[in-house]
Amino acid sequence: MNDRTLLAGCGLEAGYGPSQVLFGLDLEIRAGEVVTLLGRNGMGKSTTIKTLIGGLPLRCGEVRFGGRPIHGLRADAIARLGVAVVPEGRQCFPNLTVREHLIAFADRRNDSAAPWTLERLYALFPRLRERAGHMGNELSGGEQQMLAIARALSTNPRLLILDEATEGLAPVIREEIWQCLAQLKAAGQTTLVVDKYVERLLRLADRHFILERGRIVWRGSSAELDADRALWQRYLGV
Amino acid sequence: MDSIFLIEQLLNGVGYGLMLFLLAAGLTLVFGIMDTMNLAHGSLYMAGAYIAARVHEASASFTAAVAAAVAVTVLAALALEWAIVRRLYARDHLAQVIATFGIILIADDAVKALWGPSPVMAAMPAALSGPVQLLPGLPYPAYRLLLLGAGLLVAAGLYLLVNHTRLGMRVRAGASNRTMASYMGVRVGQVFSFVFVLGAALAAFAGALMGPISAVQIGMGEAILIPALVVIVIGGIGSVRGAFIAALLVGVVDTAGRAFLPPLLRTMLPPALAADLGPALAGIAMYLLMAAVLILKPAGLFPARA
Amino acid sequence: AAPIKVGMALDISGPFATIGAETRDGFNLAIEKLGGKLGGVEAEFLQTDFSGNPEQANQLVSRYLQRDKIDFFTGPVASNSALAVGPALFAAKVPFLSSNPGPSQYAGKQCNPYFFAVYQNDSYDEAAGKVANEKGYRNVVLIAPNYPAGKDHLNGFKRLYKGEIRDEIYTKVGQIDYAAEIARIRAAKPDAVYFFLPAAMGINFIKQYVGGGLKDIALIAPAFSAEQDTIAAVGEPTLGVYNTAHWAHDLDVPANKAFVDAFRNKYDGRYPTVYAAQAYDVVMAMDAAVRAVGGKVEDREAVVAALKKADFDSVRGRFSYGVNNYPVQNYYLRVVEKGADGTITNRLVGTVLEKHQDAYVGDCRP
Amino acid sequence: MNDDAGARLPPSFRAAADGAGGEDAGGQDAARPARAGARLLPWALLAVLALLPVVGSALGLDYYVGFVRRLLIVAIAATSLNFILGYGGMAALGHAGFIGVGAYTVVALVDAGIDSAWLAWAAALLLSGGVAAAIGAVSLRTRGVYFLMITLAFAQMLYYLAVSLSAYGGDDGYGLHVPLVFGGGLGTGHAHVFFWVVLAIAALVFAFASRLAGSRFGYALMGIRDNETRMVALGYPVFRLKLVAFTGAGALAGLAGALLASHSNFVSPSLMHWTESALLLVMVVVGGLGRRWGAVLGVTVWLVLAEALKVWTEYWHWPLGVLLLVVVFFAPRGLAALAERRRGAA
Amino acid sequence: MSLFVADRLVKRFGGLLATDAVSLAVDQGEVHALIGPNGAGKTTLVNLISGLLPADAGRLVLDGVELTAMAPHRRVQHGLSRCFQITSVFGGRSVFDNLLLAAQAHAGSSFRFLRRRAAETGLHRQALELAQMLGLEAVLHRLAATLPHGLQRRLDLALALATRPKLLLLDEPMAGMGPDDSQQMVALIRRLRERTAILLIEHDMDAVFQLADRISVLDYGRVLACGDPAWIRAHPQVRAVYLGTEEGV
Ligand SMILES: Nc1ncnc2c1ncn2[C@@H]1O[C@H](COP(=O)(O)OP(=O)(O)OP(=O)(O)O)[C@@H](O)[C@H]1O
Ligand SMILES: Nc1ncnc2c1ncn2[C@@H]1O[C@H](COP(=O)(O)OP(=O)(O)OP(=O)(O)O)[C@@H](O)[C@H]1O
Ligand SMILES: [Mg+2]
Ligand SMILES: [Mg+2]
Repeated sequence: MNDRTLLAGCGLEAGYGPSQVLFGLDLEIRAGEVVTLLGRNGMGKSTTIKTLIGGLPLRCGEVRFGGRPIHGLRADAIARLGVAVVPEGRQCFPNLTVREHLIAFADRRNDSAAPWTLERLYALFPRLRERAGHMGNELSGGEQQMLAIARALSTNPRLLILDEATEGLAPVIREEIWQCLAQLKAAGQTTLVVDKYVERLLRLADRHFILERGRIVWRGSSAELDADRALWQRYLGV
Repeated sequence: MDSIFLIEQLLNGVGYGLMLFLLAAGLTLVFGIMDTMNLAHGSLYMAGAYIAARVHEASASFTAAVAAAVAVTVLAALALEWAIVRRLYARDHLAQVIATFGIILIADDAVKALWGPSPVMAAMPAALSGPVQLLPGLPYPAYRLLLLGAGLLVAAGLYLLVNHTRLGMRVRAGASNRTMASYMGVRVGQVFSFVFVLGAALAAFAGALMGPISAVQIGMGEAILIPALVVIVIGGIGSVRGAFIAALLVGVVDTAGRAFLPPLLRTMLPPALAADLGPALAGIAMYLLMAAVLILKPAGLFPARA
Repeated sequence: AAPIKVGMALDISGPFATIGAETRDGFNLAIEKLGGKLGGVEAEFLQTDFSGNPEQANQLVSRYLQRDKIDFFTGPVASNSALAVGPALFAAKVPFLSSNPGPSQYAGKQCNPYFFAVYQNDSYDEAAGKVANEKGYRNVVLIAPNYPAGKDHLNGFKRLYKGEIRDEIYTKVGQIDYAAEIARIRAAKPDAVYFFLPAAMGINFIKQYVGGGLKDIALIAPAFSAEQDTIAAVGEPTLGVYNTAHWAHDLDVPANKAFVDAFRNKYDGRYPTVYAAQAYDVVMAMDAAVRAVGGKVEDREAVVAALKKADFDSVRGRFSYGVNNYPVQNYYLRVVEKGADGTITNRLVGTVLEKHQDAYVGDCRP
Repeated sequence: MNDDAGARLPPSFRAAADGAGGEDAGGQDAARPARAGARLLPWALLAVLALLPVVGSALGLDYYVGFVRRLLIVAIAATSLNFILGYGGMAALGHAGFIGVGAYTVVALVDAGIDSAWLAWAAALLLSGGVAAAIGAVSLRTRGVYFLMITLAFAQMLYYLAVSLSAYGGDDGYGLHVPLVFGGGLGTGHAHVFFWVVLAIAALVFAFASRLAGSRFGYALMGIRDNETRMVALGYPVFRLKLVAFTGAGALAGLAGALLASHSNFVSPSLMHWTESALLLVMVVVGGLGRRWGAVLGVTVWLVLAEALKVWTEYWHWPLGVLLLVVVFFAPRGLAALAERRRGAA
Repeated sequence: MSLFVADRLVKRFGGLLATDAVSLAVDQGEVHALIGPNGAGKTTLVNLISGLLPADAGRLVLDGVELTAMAPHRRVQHGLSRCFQITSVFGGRSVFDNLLLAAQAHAGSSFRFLRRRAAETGLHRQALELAQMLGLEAVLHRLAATLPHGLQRRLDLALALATRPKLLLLDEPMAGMGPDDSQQMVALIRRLRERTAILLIEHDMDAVFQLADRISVLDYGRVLACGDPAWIRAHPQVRAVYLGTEEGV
């Protein structure tokens, strides 16, 4: 383990009821890095994220964040340490307005010099400014996705986790998100990304993990991944 | 019918409306905002009334009585929340109805064992027991002015808390999606406990204030439950503003029905029919209003979520 | 021999819980005094909570009849419960000594030899009507809940009242707020207000009436709305309320003195209500009847005949029954006052109606 | 409303409905032979009940015969509520209103001098069905708690109507002094015969409800409960399906009301007080929502307990309260589900 | 003559004009794709067509039948069917039960009270056929909620197909699918076009350009452009508001 390691999961085992989904999974994310978690549908990417952020109890293994064990903590405590997630399926609050989504949880959990403020978030997603007074469930699918990303950013997290965050977004917006992530990375934001646009992720991310049936079957840098197209065929279905 | 009478009845309607809002305020918070169906609201209201009545009698200070009622009820609510209610947040409304109905059954028997089956005396603070002259020829009970003020104050406070504080937003977030709220760092459990206890405090406050103008007895909580729910539902579940407007609407409609309908019908219909119909219609005015609103707007006047 | 079984309907929960509790206390005092016997014969007193609900009353009475095979029945607080259970009791020839309600139906067309009342519902109101005349109230406003009993009571008042009825207000059953009605009363400017609002409704009304500044308009009520239970719950605002009843705790009758003393002794000093007095009386009436038939309660005809004589020391003094088994008795005026010791209670003012018989007896063809 | 509306059920009652999923999923299309015995048990019990009047009166237990008769009548009403709530997801808090309509139909007919039981019951069925159809037609536009409250509103209107109906005694109620006749010299006055008639009607209603749950109609209704928007998108006439179910349930409740009128020979508005609707709801949930025998079991447990406790103590409410808490926390799918699990384990 | 025509549909949400006089036609056997920026009004349009939302103005005609004033379920009976942007199946039931329910919807009356559905072999056969067509036989007895995402979407599609639609509305069918699942879905939709015309909303441009015969682009509730894929791909305004410069487009 590196002293720059921000998040480390070690020997993670978890599942739903009788069915086990993760089988001794190891991964670590270093501060300032962008890391991806890749794999086919149903391989356990979202489950891994849930176990990391306290949404699903660990059956075995441990999770450390900034060096301290967090696998005993509740999800809200982990979140307050500076982990923010854009979950699968957006999960916007139907009874909060767009603006309320962005101020209710706003915080400064990292020490960024240029923290995300309401204004900056609106600047990132002008659509949201137009819809500021709308309720979460009055938004289009893509608008909800933008809102979920903005909501996560509003906490100024130390670790940002995006689970299929570009899902349902128009290609232009998707591209904007990538560029935004690149800027964030430049500003030192640590990020864990799950997404299906592997090609695009190569440019953005530093390292990649490939997940197959609850185990990490490959790990390496973008260059290594780019070089080994057989991997793509075998594990990513491309 | 002179204008003073009209003004007086309008005032009565508004006053009754504010009283209804006061009764419904705690429930608005717990049921409307936190989405937890709490029939035991009535029991907390009863507890507030009983404690206030007893403390007032013993201490002769109405302020102390109200404070004690709120304080003791808050303690009881903490225990209730810890033992039972917190296990209900994640359940569906039906389970909440059944469990809190069970609490009512237990609470009623407990109060009976503690204070007997007879109504107890809740005296009015002497200073407020008479009328004040609002306009020439229009006396108005001083104590009702206090209720009116309390209703307004609670309404404003609740509105600000729910709609304009981060706490209010977090409560709403937790109510609609507990998991996601906790992913955002909200201590949902604590926030909910706090809100439940606040709701209980409001219930006790209402009970303590209502005691001097109503019967403090077992079952008094159940009697206010339906009007309180009617107000919340007409307003649109989850909307403080809706509940407030609905309370005034119900108050005015109900009062108008009682004040003007029977005389009006007497001028239009044969006396026997008018005598039967007038009070009957006035009696169901509240329900007619609710049915009419829901037929036109199936989610109440101001649905909190589209 | 098997003990005599008395089925008692209590209404110690539900809307009439207070009256139910008073009734129970009256029963228990009498039972204690009689050493648990009736006419010297071993007796069993079954007490069940009817919750003031006629449907439940109906079920529980069939249990008394079919399972427990009772010999006497007494109880329920409200007329509707009495009407619900009457037919079954009459069919089974079980004497039904009402401890409170005296519905007009059983006084008139549906009168039955097995039903014994302690008063007729409207007689209180008739007496109140007469009081209003005597006090010189030229116009009044009447107020009652919108159900048949409410209308009956107001009609009873109107029967003897000679002045003008300024307004007749019917309120919702179980109403909390009376501001609109009070404003109507204020606008009508009557000399007096006659109100029949039982239980919580009466408590709410009086509190708000006085708070609304109408203290100067006299309040008259049947005793139900100004009894000790109401006084205890309302306090000072009841002061000065005139009310009528067939009994008062300061009624100068030896049996009554003994009863009131015993009651205050047993129940930490509180004054008994008319409900407790009635309940006590009813048990005493049973006791006398059982003694008269020598314990042979199976002979129901004889029991009924004995009951009809009303040959016992009633706390109301001597009275007789009309053909409908409704008492022919005095009705009194009482007023709520603060006693020398500071307790608020009713004081007997005088007799309003002497040897009064109800208005329905003519319809009774026994 | 947006695209994900399809994923949203009326949220308030979702979990309860899910709770019900167990049986109908398990009771899927093919019967499991091992369970056949267990399936027949309730029917066998009903058959044995037919002996009760004879045995009961021989042992001097007439009262309990009457008690069971009332239990069966209440179970009919509860079964109808269970159908719309458990299978249809419609939480109605106005069922006592329909019971009242049925009871007052009998009153009106008797008052007019008509004493045929069949006629009176058929009229009760039709009239309460009609009232339910009218109420349903406006109420079913709402969901969840709103539906709960609007049905309550209509039931309260019926209640206050009955209270001020002086022709039928208003709040005092109406005593039915002549029994209804079946023909052949028999009538509701014959305790045994009336018991058997009630038993037969109850058995028919239970059988009907149980058949209904496995029919196209039943499945469509459960589909609506689970995902209404999807059902619309499949082309189901959702509103009409719900209305028919609601009407049928109202009619059956009315029938129960009519039987209850003859059972106690007395009808009063207290029959339709909102607390009666609430109790019915409580009994159904205690028994097991959407379970074939849930309503019957709930009614039995509740009534027997209340009956026993009332004899025993003045403070008879709180143990029932404790029972409710126990059910909610330890048997969230109702006692019927608990019983099934026991049997499954055994 | 087009199979389906939407004529100047309008929908407002308060002050927001979500659908601004949109006209659209779909021909027999055509896959007509609908694309546009987020919040452009695509889902709203589908909701208007399917009747989930009432239109403020405009007309709808399917195969000569006027749908405009029809209740949503009647539109389905006249040959309109849809899938949802978020998968909408009966999660607590088995796949087979889901299919039976869909088959029953098409088989006519649901007002059958006494006959056991278990005995209706016709329904079972139809359900099995559907399962085969969409490759769901292997998971027939699993609870729908426990299926992997791709299979759930397929089940969703099966439900929509059970009603034998003339026009099928698909709102982002590839959402949440990995590349291989997406390819399978593309193949499936291609097969379906023989049975029904399709109006397809999708942000996955690979899929759109593989499938669409015609593309309409929506922006701020209006039709910005409508034409064949090649033309749309080159359309400067479409590139500006929607496609961007992302490669692969
Ligand atoms: N709540 C749940 N209950 C039961 N099983 C679940 C649940 N959520 C996921 N699973 C199962 O766990 C496995 C892993 O799911 P997970 O969502 O983690 O996969 P994923 O890699 O994120 O896939 P996708 O690309 O579809 O999002 C799958 O087989 C899925 O069916
Ligand atoms: N119920 C509603 N109330 C108010 N506004 C709404 C409602 N539903 C949708 N909108 C608004 O209407 C616009 C169109 O939404 P729609 O869902 O049709 O977009 P879309 O084209 O499907 O977008 P996406 O590709 O992101 O799913 C959006 O701006 C949205 O905010
Ligand atoms: Mg995932
Ligand atoms: Mg969309």
